[in-house]
Amino acid sequence: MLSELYQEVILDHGKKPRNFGELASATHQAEGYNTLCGDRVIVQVEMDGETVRNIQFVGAGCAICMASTSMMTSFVKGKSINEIECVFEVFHSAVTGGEADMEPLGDLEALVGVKQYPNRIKCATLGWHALSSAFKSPILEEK
Amino acid sequence: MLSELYQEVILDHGKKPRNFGELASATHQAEGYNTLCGDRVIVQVEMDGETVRNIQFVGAGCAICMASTSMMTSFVKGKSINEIECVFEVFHSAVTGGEADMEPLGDLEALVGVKQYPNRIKCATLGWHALSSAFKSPILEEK
Amino acid sequence: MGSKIDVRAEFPILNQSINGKPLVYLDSAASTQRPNTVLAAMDRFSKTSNANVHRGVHTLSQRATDEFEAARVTVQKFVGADDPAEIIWTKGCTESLNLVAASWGGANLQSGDEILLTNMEHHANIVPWQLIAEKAGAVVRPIPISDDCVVDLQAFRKMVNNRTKVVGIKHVCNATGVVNPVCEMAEIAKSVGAIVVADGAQALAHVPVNVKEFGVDFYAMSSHKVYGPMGVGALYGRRELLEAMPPFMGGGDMIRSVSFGKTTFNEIPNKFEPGTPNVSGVIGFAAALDWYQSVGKEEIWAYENELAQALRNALDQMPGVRTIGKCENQAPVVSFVMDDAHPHDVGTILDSHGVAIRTGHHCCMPLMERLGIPGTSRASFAVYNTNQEINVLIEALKNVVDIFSKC
Amino acid sequence: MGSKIDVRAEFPILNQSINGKPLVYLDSAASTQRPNTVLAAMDRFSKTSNANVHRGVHTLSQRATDEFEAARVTVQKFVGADDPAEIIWTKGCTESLNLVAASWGGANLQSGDEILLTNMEHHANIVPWQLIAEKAGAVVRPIPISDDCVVDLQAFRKMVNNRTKVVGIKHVCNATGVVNPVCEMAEIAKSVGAIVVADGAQALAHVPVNVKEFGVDFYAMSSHKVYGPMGVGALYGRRELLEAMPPFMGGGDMIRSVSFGKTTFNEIPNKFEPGTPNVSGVIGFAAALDWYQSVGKEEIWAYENELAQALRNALDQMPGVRTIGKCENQAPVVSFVMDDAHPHDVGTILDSHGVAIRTGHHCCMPLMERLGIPGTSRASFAVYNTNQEINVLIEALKNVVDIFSKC
Ligand SMILES: Cc1ncc(COP(=O)(O)O)c(C=O)c1O
Ligand SMILES: Cc1ncc(COP(=O)(O)O)c(C=O)c1O
Repeated sequence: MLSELYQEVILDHGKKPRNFGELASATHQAEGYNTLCGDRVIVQVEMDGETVRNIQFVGAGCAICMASTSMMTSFVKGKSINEIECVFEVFHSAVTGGEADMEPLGDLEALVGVKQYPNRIKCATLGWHALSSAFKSPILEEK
Repeated sequence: MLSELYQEVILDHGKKPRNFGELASATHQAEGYNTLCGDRVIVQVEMDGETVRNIQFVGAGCAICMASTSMMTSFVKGKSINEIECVFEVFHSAVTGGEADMEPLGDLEALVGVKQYPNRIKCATLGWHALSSAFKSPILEEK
Repeated sequence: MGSKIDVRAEFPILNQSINGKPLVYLDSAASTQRPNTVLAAMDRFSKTSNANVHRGVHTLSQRATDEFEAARVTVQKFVGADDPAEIIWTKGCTESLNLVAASWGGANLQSGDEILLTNMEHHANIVPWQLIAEKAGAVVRPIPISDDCVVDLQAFRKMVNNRTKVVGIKHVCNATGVVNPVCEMAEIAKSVGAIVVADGAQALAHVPVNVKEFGVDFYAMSSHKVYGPMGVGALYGRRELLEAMPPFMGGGDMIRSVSFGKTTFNEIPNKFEPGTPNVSGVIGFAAALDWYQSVGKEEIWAYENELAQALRNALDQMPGVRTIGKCENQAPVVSFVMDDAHPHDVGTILDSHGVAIRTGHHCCMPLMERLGIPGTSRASFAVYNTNQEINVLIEALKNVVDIFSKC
Repeated sequence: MGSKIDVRAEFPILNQSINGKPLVYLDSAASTQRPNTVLAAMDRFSKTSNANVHRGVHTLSQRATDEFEAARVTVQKFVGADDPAEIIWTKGCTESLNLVAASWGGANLQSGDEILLTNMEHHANIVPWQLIAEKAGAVVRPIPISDDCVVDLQAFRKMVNNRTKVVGIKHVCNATGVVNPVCEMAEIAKSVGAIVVADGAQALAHVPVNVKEFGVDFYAMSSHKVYGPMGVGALYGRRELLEAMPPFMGGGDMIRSVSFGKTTFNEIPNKFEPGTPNVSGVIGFAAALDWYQSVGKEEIWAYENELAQALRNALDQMPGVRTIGKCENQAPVVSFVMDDAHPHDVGTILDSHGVAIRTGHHCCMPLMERLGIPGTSRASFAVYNTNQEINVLIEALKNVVDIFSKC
């Protein structure tokens, strides 16, 4: 069970998160914060219309949170908001133990082991929630 | 047991309290109030030096409170503060179930049955407490 | 008696003698007893799942958190709220009402504002308002009632105006069993934009409760008045209002982040629940509501109301006895005064017969003053009472009359 | 191990498997478990004497009141207070601290006044002060600490001045086990006339407590941290201060008389205890203190300190592990960080081995910020832990290292 949670791909993303660091060209951003364990990520996106042209994140948290956010950033690049939200729905359902067709998840499927750890689900979805709210939070230019 | 508490002399004093009503010549007064059951008596005393020349009371309460205060007023009239406080000490000890020589109590002994009713002890001592504090509360003349 | 419910075996405490007589417990309005199911639920929790909630990553803590949040849903559904986040755990009805007065009142009351409270309110729904009114310069005014302890709706209608900010209503009167017209009163209050704070302490166990249908903004509850443990209660609050309110107390679990420079608060319900909650109490509270519903609310009400009505009828036959408070569908609380005997003496004499009632002002001094009495004797019913117990009570009251007619 | 105490059989909850492994409960600083004696005392009360207190004239109510007040004397003696009226029942340490901040602070703090709190305080002794400071225009300032989480007394001495009105001290640090020099700090505070508010949450179970010897004005406690039930706690307050303070909450039993015109308040402790208290909780709290003293406080401390020291020694041997906080006679709380693993992951992996620890900021965000860490993993001990459990923990930590060294 533990080995399902801490798979190598997860440990790898956790330790060396992809797309990590500030994104200078970001047009949208939002923070995800889990009060209980202190995980905090800020997701920054450069949108091209309805499409994610580029995405990076900063923050700190547990392996699951960092890995999930890292894998998410790799996954969504180049995809449209619609596609992303569909996948998030599937992902959310899968990690909370609901019925889900794993097909569209690709690499993300590695995170599904978290469903056996109810108090870790938030770690796996934090980055996604931040992304969702980033879509609604354009960075206002300073005048 | 109940018949020890509600003796005829108590019922009689309870129904027809002696020395009841305002005392125009009062030099000292104090109120006794039992928050929990609402018993309230105001004891008014006319002192002659260290001696109680006259005493009356007003207020409302249960039979035990009214009887005890009534009997107390009859008892203390003409006595000195010292004598009174000695008797109060004996009375207090008797009604709280302590060792006590009943001798000095006279009629007041009828109230000793209250010791079997812990939640009624305050009823039996309220008037006495009011008297004690009346000794320390001279009525200030209005100028 | 038409109805028949027998749950006495589930209440071990009732099976005892007091002063050599079988206990007749008629003080459920002060606190109900708890059935074995409730005690067992708390015991099970303590022996299998006890841990602090919310904060732990370990299994026990997760279990405790799950049960704790499931209990919130039980209360939410019980009172007909939309959302579990609208249920705040408190230590009881008194804390619930203080929370509203201090937090909502502290943030919203201004000099000259008016707080209208029925003249029959419990001190718990008066004093918190007086405390905050004094700080804010607001005014607390009583809503008149009749000699039967019924709110004068016409007078109330005339009292409300655009300075009226709060209307406080005791849903069911603990001193008289009178049930207040909470829907109508809420409507009148709403017509001037006032918030409605209902005190549900005595309602949960005896009358239908639905906060949405009532149209109230806050509804305060105590577990120990409805077969649950002491030390726990809840406040229903409308989400919109709760969200806008400042915290009542500060501490752990109610914050998003704390620094000496700046602290930001958590969302509801956590914002109002700092510190370690009474987890086993909360679980006992929910178990009590489940038990109560499994016996059958309507069946219980029918049964206990018959008992109360039988007592009222018997008292009406006794010379020198007067019952206090009267309305339709009165809750099973029977308050009375006797011509010759002070309530305190009645209580002592009844106790010597094994009968437990409450005497005094029932924390409703303004009501007692309005009715011109120092206090009452109160027999209050729950599902475990019996018809036979009424007979014992009546016999004991005859003994009171005997004693006080001696002279 | 020199000492040997075996009370595990009295804690049924410990005898269970978690994830297929025997439970190793090392989260007692979050909440201790309760021995059978305590559960039985509450059960006995519920089944024989349950009734509302203070207000009833009947036997059950008198019995409940007697037990309730006897419990107060137990706490009074336990903390070395002069007078049972100086012990106020609350729902826990958090409410105790909020009571002091709101009531004493509300009545006494003025614009420009300073509230000094150690940088290691729990949110429960920070946020209530921030809330009242904002209203009063007072300032909350941290008292510096060292990298070992020890208060810098010299810096503290320099900070106090005639604007210093409150000094807040966590007696024992829940995040590190560090014991603060409460006597010395109280003396420094007194030298400028400030009141001293000590947070005793973690102290009761692990170090000597004597409020008179300490010279503190207030001392806050939680029952559930010392083998008692959740939902109850106490506040010690010096009589003189309590008497002068306004009530914190309003309601029944805390008033002398209520009318819409004027309300006068009761004496202490009643002034601060409106509403129905958690009677069975209070009885459980006292039973827990009695149990704890009957096992032997000194013996317990010696035993659990040996365990904690054994763990600290073992952790010091592990590469990549660093313990947090250090002082003489440290309480049996062991906090640590690991180079490669985040505390949250450590917690999950340990749980899979049946080991319950707590991870995170432990409601001490300013302390974590000061130490430059996001949180720690914390193993905290009580009398029921064993040497064998330390081995299980160490093995589990080796598994953590294994997992995170995979890549
Ligand atoms: C040092 C300290 N202070 C205060 C508290 C708050 O106590 P409670 O949650 O019981 O109110 C705790 C417990 O979390 C603590 O460890
Ligand atoms: C009508 C009413 N309101 C409020 C309260 C206060 O409830 P608690 O004492 O449980 O806080 C009571 C109980 O005494 C009550 O009967």
